Amino acid sequence: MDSPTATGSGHGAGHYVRIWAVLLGALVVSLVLGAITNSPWAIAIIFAVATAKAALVLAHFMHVKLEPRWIRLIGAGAVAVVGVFFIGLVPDIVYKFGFVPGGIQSAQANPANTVAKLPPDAGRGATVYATFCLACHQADGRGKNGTLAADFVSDASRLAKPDSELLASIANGRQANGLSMPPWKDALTAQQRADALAYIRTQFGRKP
Amino acid sequence: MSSSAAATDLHAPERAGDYTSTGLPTGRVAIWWFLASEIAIFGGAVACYLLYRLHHPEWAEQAAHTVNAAGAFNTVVLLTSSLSAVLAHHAAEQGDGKTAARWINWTVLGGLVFLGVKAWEYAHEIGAGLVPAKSLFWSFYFLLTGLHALHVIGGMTALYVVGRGAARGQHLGRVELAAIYWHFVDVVWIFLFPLLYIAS
Amino acid sequence: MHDHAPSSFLRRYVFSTDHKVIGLQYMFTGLAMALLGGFLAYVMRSQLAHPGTPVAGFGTVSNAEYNAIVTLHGTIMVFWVAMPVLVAGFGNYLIPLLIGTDDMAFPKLNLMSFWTFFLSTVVLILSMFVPGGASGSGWTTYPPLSAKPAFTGVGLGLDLWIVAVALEFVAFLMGGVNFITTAINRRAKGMGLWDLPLFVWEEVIASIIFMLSVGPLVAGALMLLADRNLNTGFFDAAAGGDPLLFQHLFWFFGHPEVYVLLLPALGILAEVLTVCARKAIFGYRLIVWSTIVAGLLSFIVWAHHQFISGIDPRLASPFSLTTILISVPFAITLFCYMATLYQGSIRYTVAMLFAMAMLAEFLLGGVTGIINGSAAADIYVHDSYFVVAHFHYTLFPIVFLAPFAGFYHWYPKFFGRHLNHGLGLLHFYGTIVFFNLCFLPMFALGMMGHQRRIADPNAFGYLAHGQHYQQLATWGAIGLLVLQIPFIVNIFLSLRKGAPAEANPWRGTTLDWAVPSPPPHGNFEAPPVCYRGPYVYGVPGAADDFVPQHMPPGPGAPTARVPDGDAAQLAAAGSPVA
Amino acid sequence: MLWDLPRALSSFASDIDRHMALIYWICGIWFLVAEAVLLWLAVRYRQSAHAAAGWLPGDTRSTNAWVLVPAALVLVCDMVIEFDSAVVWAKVKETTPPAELTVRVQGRQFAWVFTYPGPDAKFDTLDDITAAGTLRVPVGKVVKFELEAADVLHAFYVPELRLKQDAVPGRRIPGWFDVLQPAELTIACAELCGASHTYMKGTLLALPPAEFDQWLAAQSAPPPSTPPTATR
Repeated sequence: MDSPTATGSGHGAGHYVRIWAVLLGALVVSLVLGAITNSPWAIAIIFAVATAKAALVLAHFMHVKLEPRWIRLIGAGAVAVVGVFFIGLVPDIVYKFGFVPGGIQSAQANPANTVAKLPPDAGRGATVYATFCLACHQADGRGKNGTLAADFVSDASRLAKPDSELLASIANGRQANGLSMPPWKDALTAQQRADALAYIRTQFGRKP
Repeated sequence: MSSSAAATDLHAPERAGDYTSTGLPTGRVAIWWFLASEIAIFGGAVACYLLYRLHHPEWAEQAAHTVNAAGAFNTVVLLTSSLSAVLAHHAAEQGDGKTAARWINWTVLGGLVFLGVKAWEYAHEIGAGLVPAKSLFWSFYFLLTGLHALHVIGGMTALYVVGRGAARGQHLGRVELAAIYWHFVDVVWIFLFPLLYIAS
Repeated sequence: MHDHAPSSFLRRYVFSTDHKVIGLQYMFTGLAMALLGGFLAYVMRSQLAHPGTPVAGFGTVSNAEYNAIVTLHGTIMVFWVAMPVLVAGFGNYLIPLLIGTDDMAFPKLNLMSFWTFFLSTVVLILSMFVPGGASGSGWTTYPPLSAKPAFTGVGLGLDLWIVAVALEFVAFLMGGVNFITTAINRRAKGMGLWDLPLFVWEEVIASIIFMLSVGPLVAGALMLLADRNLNTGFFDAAAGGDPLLFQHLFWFFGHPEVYVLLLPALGILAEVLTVCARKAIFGYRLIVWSTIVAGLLSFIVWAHHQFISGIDPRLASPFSLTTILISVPFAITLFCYMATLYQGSIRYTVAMLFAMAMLAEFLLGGVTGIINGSAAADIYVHDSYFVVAHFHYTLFPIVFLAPFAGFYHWYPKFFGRHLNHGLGLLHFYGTIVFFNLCFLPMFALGMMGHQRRIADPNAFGYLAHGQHYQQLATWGAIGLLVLQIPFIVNIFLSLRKGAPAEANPWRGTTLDWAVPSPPPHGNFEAPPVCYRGPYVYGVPGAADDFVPQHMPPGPGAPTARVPDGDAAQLAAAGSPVA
Repeated sequence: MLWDLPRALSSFASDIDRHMALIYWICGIWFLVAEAVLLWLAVRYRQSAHAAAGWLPGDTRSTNAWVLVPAALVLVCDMVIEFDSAVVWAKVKETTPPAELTVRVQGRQFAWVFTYPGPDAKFDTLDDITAAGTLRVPVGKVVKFELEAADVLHAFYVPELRLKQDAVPGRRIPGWFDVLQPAELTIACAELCGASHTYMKGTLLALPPAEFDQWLAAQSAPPPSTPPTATR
């Protein structure tokens, strides 16, 4: 019941050395080609050489030729799956529908907005808070008692900090005890950030 | 996950229930399936690299910083160790465990040289500030070559274990399986070399 | 015979290389994780029914905890319940028995695969108790949300989640190699490919689909880990990467994965339906070929999860076409199963009840898949509760109804005892009633426009009039969980008190019924020889209404090999089919 | 099911509803027929009513037809649905009718920010008008939007308009909608985007064209003292 082993093909050691020499030759070819030119043709030839080398190793070293057809189907199937994956992604990853080469400019990034020209005003701050801050800090400023965001009301230390420190954490974002505050310097103008802080101070108290 | 756990052996089936419905030793059927899953992993990573590469032609100048000489030398090392692996398998196939073990040791040595050159390359690149976070090309470079190096280490341990068994004349069928796995690792490098080094 | 049976307790039960012990280890790990997943579902549903009110047994659910519960419920149910129970549990136990061999091709590799899976379970549970909490980016873990700890506030928890899922993939790669090589190379003498029971076909095709589709996602998991810890930019648009790449990587694996779960369930169904209806499966080759075609098609449908997620709109129609096309092979399989019941003599064991219920419920799941599969309709239903209802109507029958059918069917074989029929009926009717009560309202929620994964439906005015659906679904979920208690009691009670079961309690034909219950270490006294196909029931001229596969041909035991001629003529001829 | 659908307020909403109704009826009938057959088989061939089972392994041309014919019918229904789907999808997602107003919609962690091009009708110029939280559009007019995401994935979702489109960082995804009657609609986020995903809301105000033009004019003529800032 002992199957004709795939290697019982009578290859002498010399045969393998010859294959090895051919492989080295192919390597030299692709190295030389790679060195002298950069044209897409050269790249295509280099990959063709690489594929040929792989085929040589498969056929002579791994003796895949002597395996029954369905064994070769396994490897070919895996390569086909990777091919389907590659082709399926070309439209999205290479041609990228809707790609913005320069990257997304955030809504408030134009230079006029980096300095707060007016004194902070809680009235304007209320609208900024309602749109951007309420989702986490909630209307009552408790941040669902500290589970979603800082709790201004019951955690006195939060608003006890000076304005400069609070403005900095609004601008650059902050991560503490499992909560993460996104940075707002790209999304809100300096004026809006100052107004929002003024609203928070008046609404939830604790002037420093 | 080497195939050293393969139960069957070319020459002396160990257990009564040990026959093969297809005539092929089960170990060899298993190694091809294992390579299919490896092709899917490496293929997926290389496909992602190629997709990004097609979108970023400017990576070519970053790829120029890869040390082609080291890559070429490593290719020669792996090709040679593939030769020694097939000679080991050739010897094992004729039942000569001793010679097979010697060729296997050459193959493992080839793997060590490869890893040595790789380590030098990594040190040289990291020294020059070319770390994975530097740019996406380098992220892929370290992902692909790192994953390949891990598989070289895996292949070397498999070869070493099988080599020790072969020296004592046991499980000679496994030499062929470890050799097939090593050739696969070599074939992956045959594709990685032009992708990362030459294409610049 | 098999080498000496292991002696010490450790070798026999904990680090055993016996495929039966490993199969049961997988199944009971899956059962335990199912209880955890069920508890998470209960907490999620209670929060949805009454947002903000503390949940009994958990306390107030914060938003970050809600996201973590959503993520873990999905991850546990798909990777730590469906895969171990369906693919590895039933697969490990039954494949060697059904093909008449003593063990898997690589027992030591099989042992390594279970303990790698066990390690992944430990890592996942660990990820729930590290600072920052468990992963909160959905079981699909799309970057950029999952790519930067600052976006979810979860640091180590998400890294451990990725490592756990990657380890689980490695475990099932090892298991897959074992299943495929065993089924190919260790079949009983005389058992050709067309004599394999359908369960073995389905498990092998499922393993092949899994092995070929998981590769790219293993690379994707490494890239995501690198993005999180080495701040590489694989999925970061600013660094030149592309968030859509991970979605493609994930769903290129994700959709074949749901077929990796469906096929073993269809395999269990094939075994239970034929034995209990006392009839040969209808269209054996039709089912095998349609399963293979569905396996091939499953690799080109993945982008139907991404119709509106920013991919090129021109990609949507081709993928919508392939998605709707894949319903044809599975329609053929389901029609074949129904045709199997025709002219049958159905014994309503609890296993058969669950199998029929699986068919009935899965039909609704499959039919609603068409709405999700059509690109235009998906514009509205994507990421809504309609999708949640659709995939629960497909996944619940696959992950629970089919394994329940399998468990009631093979429990006598596993443990040599019968499960209590009364408790079984209570479990069956309770599960079906409360399953429908829980998930039918979600179709209505979906049509109403209720989006998925939101912790507080009260935040949206247009959802207010649907809140009673949420409460109804929550009662359904609670009922469903409570009605699993009879099942768990039944399992452990019947170990001691169940009526003793003989080798072939349901009078089945396949080889798993040819070994004593529970099977000894080496399964078969002598390697069995297979003389006929797996489902020889009701053949005219046979001594009994079933002819086991291993019974040598004789006057009362026709081989019933159906040449390509018309079966009706053969039956009419009345002569035992040589 | 279909009766739970919210009002259809955009021109393509009725197309999507009609398409869903087509699928609902085709699949509904198939579902009922299949369940009825299953139930009939389960009752008719139970053991007490039909003691001896027959030998019908199928796998012959004539018996396979019992299964292949219904499968062919399923294929035909699939094609009908797929054709109609392609038509509606092309209308909604692949073509943009000529639009008077273009708005840039940016989703960020936990808020929507809208930018109008301002009088010079060009984006990224100093006269852009930024409105946060509330998007005002003229009734009955086609509005073209360019959808962006600033940090993670979000999804621009308005149920009554049957409008849903994911926002992906690094991409500016075009799309369009129109509101057929004055309404105040909720904009929700339909893609998990972090802890406060459930509170990420905006408002879509559909104003009569005159009122909208008046509002827009008021925005672009800044009062002398304050620089252009976000207002509700």
